[in-house]
Formats: sequence, C-alpha cells, structure tokens
Amino acid sequence: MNETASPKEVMAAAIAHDLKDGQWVEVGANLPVPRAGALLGHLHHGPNMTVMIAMTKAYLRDTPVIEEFEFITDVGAMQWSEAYYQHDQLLNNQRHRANGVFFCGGIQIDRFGNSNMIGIGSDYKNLKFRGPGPIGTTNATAQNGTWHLVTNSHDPRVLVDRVDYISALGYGRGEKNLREDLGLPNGGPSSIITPLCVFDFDEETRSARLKSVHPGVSVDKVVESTGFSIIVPENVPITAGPTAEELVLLRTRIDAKGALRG
Amino acid sequence: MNETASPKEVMAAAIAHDLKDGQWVEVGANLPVPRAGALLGHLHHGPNMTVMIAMTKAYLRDTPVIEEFEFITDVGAMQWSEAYYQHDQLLNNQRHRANGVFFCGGIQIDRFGNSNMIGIGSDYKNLKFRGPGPIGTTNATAQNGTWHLVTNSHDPRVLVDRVDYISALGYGRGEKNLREDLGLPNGGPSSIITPLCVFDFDEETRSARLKSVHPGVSVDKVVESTGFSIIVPENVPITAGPTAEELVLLRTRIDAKGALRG
Amino acid sequence: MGGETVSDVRASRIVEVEEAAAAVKDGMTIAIGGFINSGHPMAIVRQLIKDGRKDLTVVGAASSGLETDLLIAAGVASHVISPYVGAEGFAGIGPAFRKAGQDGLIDIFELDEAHFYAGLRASAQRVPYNPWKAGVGTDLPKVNPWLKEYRDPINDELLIAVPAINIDVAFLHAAVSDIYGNVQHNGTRYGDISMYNAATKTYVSVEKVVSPERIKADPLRTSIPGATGIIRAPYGSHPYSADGYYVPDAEHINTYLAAATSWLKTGDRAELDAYIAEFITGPADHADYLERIGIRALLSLNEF
Amino acid sequence: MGGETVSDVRASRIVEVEEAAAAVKDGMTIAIGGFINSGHPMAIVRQLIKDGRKDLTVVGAASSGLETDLLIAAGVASHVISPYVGAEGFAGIGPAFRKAGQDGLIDIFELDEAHFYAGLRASAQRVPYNPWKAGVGTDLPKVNPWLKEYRDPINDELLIAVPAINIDVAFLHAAVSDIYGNVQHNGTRYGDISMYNAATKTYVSVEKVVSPERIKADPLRTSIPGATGIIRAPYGSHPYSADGYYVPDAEHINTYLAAATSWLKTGDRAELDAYIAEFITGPADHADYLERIGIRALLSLNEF
Repeated sequence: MNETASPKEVMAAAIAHDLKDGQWVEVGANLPVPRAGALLGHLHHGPNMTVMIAMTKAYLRDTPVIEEFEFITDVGAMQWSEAYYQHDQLLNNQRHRANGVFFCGGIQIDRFGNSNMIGIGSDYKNLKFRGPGPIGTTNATAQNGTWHLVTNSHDPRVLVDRVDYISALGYGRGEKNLREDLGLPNGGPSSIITPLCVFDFDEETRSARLKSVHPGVSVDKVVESTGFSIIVPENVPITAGPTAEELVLLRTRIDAKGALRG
Repeated sequence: MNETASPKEVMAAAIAHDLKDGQWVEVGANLPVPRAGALLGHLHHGPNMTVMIAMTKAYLRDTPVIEEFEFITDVGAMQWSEAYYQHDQLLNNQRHRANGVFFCGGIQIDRFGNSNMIGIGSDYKNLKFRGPGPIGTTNATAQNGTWHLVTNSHDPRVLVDRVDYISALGYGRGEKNLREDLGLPNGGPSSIITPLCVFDFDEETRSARLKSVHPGVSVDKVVESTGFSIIVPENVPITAGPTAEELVLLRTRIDAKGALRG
Repeated sequence: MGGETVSDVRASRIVEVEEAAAAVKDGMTIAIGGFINSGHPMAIVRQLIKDGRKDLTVVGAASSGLETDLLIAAGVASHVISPYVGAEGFAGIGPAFRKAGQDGLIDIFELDEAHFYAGLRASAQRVPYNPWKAGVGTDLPKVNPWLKEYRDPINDELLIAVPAINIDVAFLHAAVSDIYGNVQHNGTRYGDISMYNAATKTYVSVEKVVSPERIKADPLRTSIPGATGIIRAPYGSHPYSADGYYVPDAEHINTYLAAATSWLKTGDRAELDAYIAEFITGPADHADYLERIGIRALLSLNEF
Repeated sequence: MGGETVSDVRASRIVEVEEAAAAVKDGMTIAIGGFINSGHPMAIVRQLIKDGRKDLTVVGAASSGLETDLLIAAGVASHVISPYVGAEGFAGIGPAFRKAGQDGLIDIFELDEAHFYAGLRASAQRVPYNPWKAGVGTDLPKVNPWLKEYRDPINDELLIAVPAINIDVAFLHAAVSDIYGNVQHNGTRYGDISMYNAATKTYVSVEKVVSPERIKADPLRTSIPGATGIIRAPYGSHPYSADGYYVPDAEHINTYLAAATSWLKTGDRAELDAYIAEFITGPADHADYLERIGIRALLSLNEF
C-alpha cells in the first residue's frame, strides 16, 4: 500500500479491488474515478472483463497509455473497439447486466443507499435545485449484479439521511426483504465510496456502516462530514489503496495526465 | 387486356393493379404470384415503392431481368440492396406497415376472409393435416394497411365455409365492427385472389362476393369450385388482366423463366 | 388501372431545411437525435426556433445535450421527455433545463433511459405501452404518473408500464445519404434508429449527399433506410460533433452556456436573447450561420 | 487483494463441438439460429443427436428449416417453439414436423413470428412477458394458452401477453470470429442476434477464425460481441447455405426429405434411421461427415 496515493486514487483502487475478471463494466466519460477504477481492474487482473467505453466494446490491455476522452461519443476511443454498441440496443437488452458492475452517483445519497438525480426540494413542481435527471441509474442499479454508490463530495448536503426523491433504489427505509419483495434481480448496493472512506451496509438495519477510512482520514472527520448517522464498528480498518504496481498502472497508463491527482 | 395471359399472370396483374406508388411490400421466396405482382407494380407504376426482397430493401427498376431466387436468404438477391433488413428488427418495428400491403396464403381460407395455417382437423392434438405454422400471417394481416388473401388452389377443400383454426383473422363470422372492437389497425382483407376469380367482401355481411372472373372462366365454374356460398352480383365483370405493356414486363423482366406460365 | 398511373421517376427526397421544419406544427411531439455533445441536427433546431414554434414536446436523446437546453431556452419546448439534459464536461446539467425545471416553465417527463427506449419501442410496435422492471419502488411513478406501477397478467409481478412515446417528426443528423433517403451513420448510431422507428416522419440532415452506388456498396451500414426528407447540411451538427467529420466547438458551446447560465443565475434573458439573435434568428440561413462562426473556427475542429 | 489474483492472459473461447454440445442437458431449452435453408449450426445439431439428447425444447428460427425437422425426427425435440418449420421450394412443411404434429409426438408452441420476437425480447429484457396487438380474435390463444389475451393496464385495450422465451443455450452459425468470441456475419443476420440476447450461453460455429485485427478493422460488423464459445466449422452449415461461402446442397436436402417423408407417409422409420446412421451417428466427427459428403459435392456448392 502506497501512502502517497491521492484520495481519488484510493477510491479508484477500492473500485478495482472489488472487480472480478470476466465482469461487465461500463466506463462513462467525465467520471474519472470509476473510469480509472474499472480500467485498473481491467489492466491489473481483468483480461476477460467486458469493458464498454465510449460506445464501443473495448480491450485496452495492449494500449500503452489510455488517453482520457472528454465525450462519451469521442470517435477517438473507437481505436480499441471490437464492436460498437448502439445505445438503444444496449438498453433493449439486459441479460448481460447480471454479470455487470455499476457505479451510481447522486446529487443526494442517503444512509440506505438510495440515490437522487432528480432534484432538491420538497415541491417537485418548484425545486430548489433541478438535477440532471436519472440518466440510466434507475435501471442500472436494478439490473447489474453488483453496484456501488460513488461520490466525489463527501459532504452533509450530499450524504443525507433521506433523499428528497429516490431515482435509484437502494434499501428504501431499511424494510426487511424490500428488494426481494419488489422482485428486483440484485440484492442492493454493496458500498458507498467517497473521498474519505468506504461504507458498506449493515445486514440487519441496511443502514450505512463505516467499512474503512482512507489513509490519513479520522473516523471523526467522516462523522462530521456526513449528513446521516453512521454505524461505526469498534475497529475501522484503513482502506487498502493502490499497491505500488497498481499506482504505476494508474499514473503511467490510465491517468497519465493526473486527473485523479488534481 | 391481353387474352393470352395465363391465370397466374392475371392474378399477378390483379395484385399489381391494386398497388399504389409509395407503398411498402414484402416479396417472399417461392411465392411466384405475389412476387410477380409486387414487382410488376414496382416496375410499372411504383418507382417509390419500398420493396423488401430476400432480406434487403431493394430498388429493382434498373435491373433488366430480375432473376427468381429460390431461397429468401439468397445472397444473390443482395445485388439490389440499399439496406439489409435484419429479421428481428423488421418484426420489432411495425409502423412502416401502416403503408404496407400483404398477401396472405392459407391451407384453408373461408368466406369471411379468415386464414388457417395451423392444421386441418377438429382435434388440435391429433390433426389430420399439420400445416406449416402461422409464419408471420397473424401479425402481417393485423398490421398492414392493405391485405389480400391469395391462393393457387381454387378448390372446395381450400375455400371453405369456416376454417378449422383462425391463424389470421379476416372478418370472423361477419360480426359487425369486429375488427374495430378488437382494436385492430386495419379494416380487414380487401379480396381473395385465386386462379379463377377475385372475391371482395360484402360491406354488410362481410361475406365473400364475386368481384370478377378471370378471362374464360364462368361464374358456374367458380361456384362449383368453391366450398362456401358465394354472393354473386347481377353483373360479374371480367378481371382486368395484364395490359400488353404489363405482359411484356412480366415475360421479359420479371418472370423470364415462365414460372407463371407453367 | 394500369397505364394511366405510370410514374417513371423515383422521387428525390432532398429538401431544404425550411421545408423539413415546416412539417412541425405548434403542439406536436418532435425528437432530436444525437447524444450529449454529438450528432444533433442543429441546422433544423435553429430553424424551429426561427419559425417561432411553440408548445412542442421535445423528445431529446437518452442523454440529450444543449440542443434540448436551447429549445427550452428559446421557448419552443413546453414538455421535455429525456432522462438527462446536460453537456458532460462542459456542464453537468443544462442551465435552461435547470431554470425551467426549477421555475416550472416546462413539464419534465421523468424517466430512466431504459424507460425511454421502452416507450419508443411501444410506439414503433404500435402497442399502448411496454413493461419494464426497473423503477418499481422508486419515486419515478410518483413524480411521473405516466409511469404506472401495475401487476403483470401472467405472474402477478410488480412492473412499470411505460406508455408509447409517439413522435410526430424526428430530426436526426448523420454522415451521408443518397437522394432517396438511405442514410448511413459513421460508427455508432446513438439511439437515432429508435427515434426513426417511433416517428411518423423523419428528416435527416447529412454532412454529404452521396451516390446510390456508394450506399449500395455497403448496405449493412444503412442505418435509416427510409428518411422522409434529407437536408444537405455540412457542419450541420455544429457546435456539436459529427462522428468522423469534426469535434465539438468548445468555444461556441461555452458561449451558449454563459448566456444560458446568466439567465439561470439572474433571471435576466438579455445575454441569452443576444445569443439567439446573433446565431439563430439573425443568420439568413445555415451558410450564413456558418459564416458567423467563421471558416477558421470550423476548420480548427477537423482534427481528432 | 491486488497482486494475488492477477491473470495476464485473455482466454481463448475456441471450443470443440463436443464441448459446446455438452452445455446442453436433457430437458433444456435450446435455440438454433439461421433462417429456413441458411445459416444453421449443423455440426452442433448433429452432435446433439449423437449425444442422444432428449426432451429438449427447440426454439427454431422465426422461419426454421429442416435442422428443426431433423431434431424432431431424431427424437431430440419434445417441444418446438417456431412460427414455421419447412424448406421453401424443397418442402412447404417439414415432414417430421408434420408427422410429429399430427401424431402428438411433440408439443408445438403455436405463434406468429412477431410473438416469437416479443418472447425473445422479454427474455433479453428480463421481463415476464411482452405485449403484442396481433393475435387478438384469432385461435392462437386457444391452441396455445401461453399466449394470453388480457386488457392493458393503461388503456384497457385487448392485447396478447407473450411470455418470455428463456433460452439456456443458443447455437448459431456465422462467417467469422476472433478467438475471443467477437462474431461477424456476412450480410443479414436473420434473427440470430435476438437469440443471443435471450440466451444464458451462446455457442457460434464459424466458417473461419480470423485475427482480432480483422474484427477491429470493422467493428460495426460485429454481430455477436460475446459468444460463450466459438467452434471452428468450415462447411458447418451444410447442407444449408452459409452466406457468401456456399449455397444449399439440394441433393443432400432431398435425401433427408425422402427419408423423413417415408416416415411421414408409412410410419416406417427405416429410411430415416439409415439417414441418421449414415450422416449423423456414423461419422466420427465433422470432418468425417464432410468426407461422406465428398469434396466434389462440397466444391460444387461454391458458385452463386
């Protein structure tokens, strides 16, 4: 574990460590942390991962330096393509998602792992802040075999007790067997990954529990930066950041321009 | 009107005469009469028809002699292609059918324009004759703006009072507004085209009515060859077969090998 | 019958942008193809604003970009059906979309991209709705009552019924077409084909009109086999990219964003109206618009 | 974490036909791609018969050909889901399909090709069913109670609910693939892609395995981007055609038809069993099968 890793590099490593070879993952544009995490998993231990990037199915392990692309439609990214994906065809079919991993953002994320991309304010017709819309988060969090919540803002206004609108369902209000009763194909979010820490979810209450804090971050710092009441176990380990080998992959091949270090 | 036209050439002309420029028509393999009719309409007065042939969208007016192809998947037919159609995509979308024309066969066709492709016999689990299956006739007769029944066998065993199984719905048993009540998008079959005659359907009873007899065919011959009771108007015109110009198109460009004359 | 209806010439489907835009009447539902910062039929979008169209329901792409934001900003859109309106790195959320959403100036049909395509498919398939699993247990059916939770007729499973999204006129931008409306995209086609299949009419602006022979040389590439009309529009997606032709014009996009953000932040439309006057209502036509952008700026977008 | 799970080699997906066929257990649902007289994975079909598989539900193509008829004739299929089983000009109706249908030897899932794809889509989309309009008022729901007439939850319109057609293993035949399972068809792809999308596993036999570079030279052509396994099988669709490689072998098809028709007409399986012994259970492998066909016969199919 390399102590010099930046918080975003630690986040990327946390994502990569959870990825398994053979899984299916979509890499969006303008999401540097999940991008780097997915590519790190692919380069490090995922030669058989299906990596969907910039509207192509790509194999990137032969690419010495993987340039960032600014737009999801960047044709430059098609240099790696083994197949195009046509967006409507991708969404018209869902079976491949059973083996998929998804990273869900949110303008609000709550202690039960629900995400809100719609807006902030109690009156939907007169929102204080209008969000971007659900994009594909409602569906992707229902369909993928594994999913995580990810935020770059560990802030009490983002990590709230209860989101104003649920656009992606986590564990609701912690009801027993909620997802099974609704017939949703996966068991719910695995974790919330932030610049300070990783949360998982208590098996009984389904409420967020501190799983690890990033190097140099105190539990108190996490508690004061979080807008909901956290379950804090007796021993909170330090998040395993990138190994020396992984840090080299990140800094020389995946994030050569340093988006994660800025 | 050329007196030398064969019965199948007359059928093809009857089909062509009813086609309008701009319509959408699928040309199957191994269906020489609808094939010739559709191509005659296309060559004669349909430069803007959308002709779907052998899994391509084709424009054939520049082709001096349009060879028959034996198989719907014949790659030779792709010489005319402006686009492939992928069979699942064709069926997953239906709006283009509003302007479409379809020709429906049947192992039985009844006086109300219902077609049976399933089998003959009252016990479905022990059929006397197992048919090929509905193929796409159930859907195509519901979706296309215009459709006709076509048979090469004007025979009391084919043209029956009541089909054993309805796989493509015509006018049911003549119930008032049946198709509207079911919410079907088109108004029902326009005609039954046979080697002897053309039937249309009485506006009140929805039962088959003799519209025209082919050159040289008597009304009595039609009556005795038909398994259902026909509405026979006072004056039954002769079917307008191919004009001299159309017969040249048929014999030199569409059916050079004479499948319609055999 | 026979001889009297002979028509010998296959009709060209090339139309002017004004004719394509004239297919739209106030109150209609239109779709705008492309994806975030790419592939939008901007010459047509500008014409719709010039024409003063009103009360349109705009079906943006599954991820729509600032073309939809602009139609909101210009007062053309009264309803928006899109799971996202933004510009990736340029702006996470479209400023006019934010403003209009916050102030209730438009109705937003809240939905996921999977619902979006389920609704387009329903229109294409002529069924009143399509079922979808995801969305049950979320607030989407609460904020959008058109997404109806129900029990399925076979397994009694809880599902979402997504109603058909019926499009009167779809507008797309692609690489090439012949004069008969056989369109080919470069590379991925975003969700354009699903809009075409759900629409009564589809007009496509293209970078280049090519010979029928070129289309027939690779019919597998034909993405839209029967466009209602084709508009010749080189740089027709500017300021957004056209795959294989040019990249997004960051400077121009930021000019628009500044103007729209000023409206969002201050409520004052002056900057936004100036943008619209300069680049939309001012230019006589598409070429005049491109003149205002300048050939030097356009050529700078050609490397990638 | 990290270092200990490193795997450095991308796995080849090339498998032998025996391994692909071994993915099927008695009682499973399999799909066979292609269309009437073209594109069927016959090396695999013959292996399934050799393996003595039983009680399979066979999802034939939307128009299936004699590959499905053969699986019925050989006693492998107990259920058939296909809107048509026949051979166009060779035979309007498959003889074994007719025989088995008339004598109640198999269950036939009666449906239109539009229902067929609606059911495959439901499986691909992980919904229990998809709605379809056509079929209301016909006898299809009577002879096939799985097609259920119901009233839709939005407009109370009468519709048909087509249940998901879930496929355990799909078998396809295509032109080329790389060793990683990126498959490209020549030209149209029939309904093969819809089977792939509805299946848990998909094995594709190909005429030729090509380099990854050749696939990447034209990624738009990739039709199946993630086959479970690839089987090298030149002439793998024989006696049916492979687009761009060879045409149907009319003589061999007629040999099969004569054998199956003899069973249909007389009830005597002798001719049919002799055909199966000669061309299916007899040959040691696919190459041995091709030897029995003979190189002269195979080469005669190469012109079209």
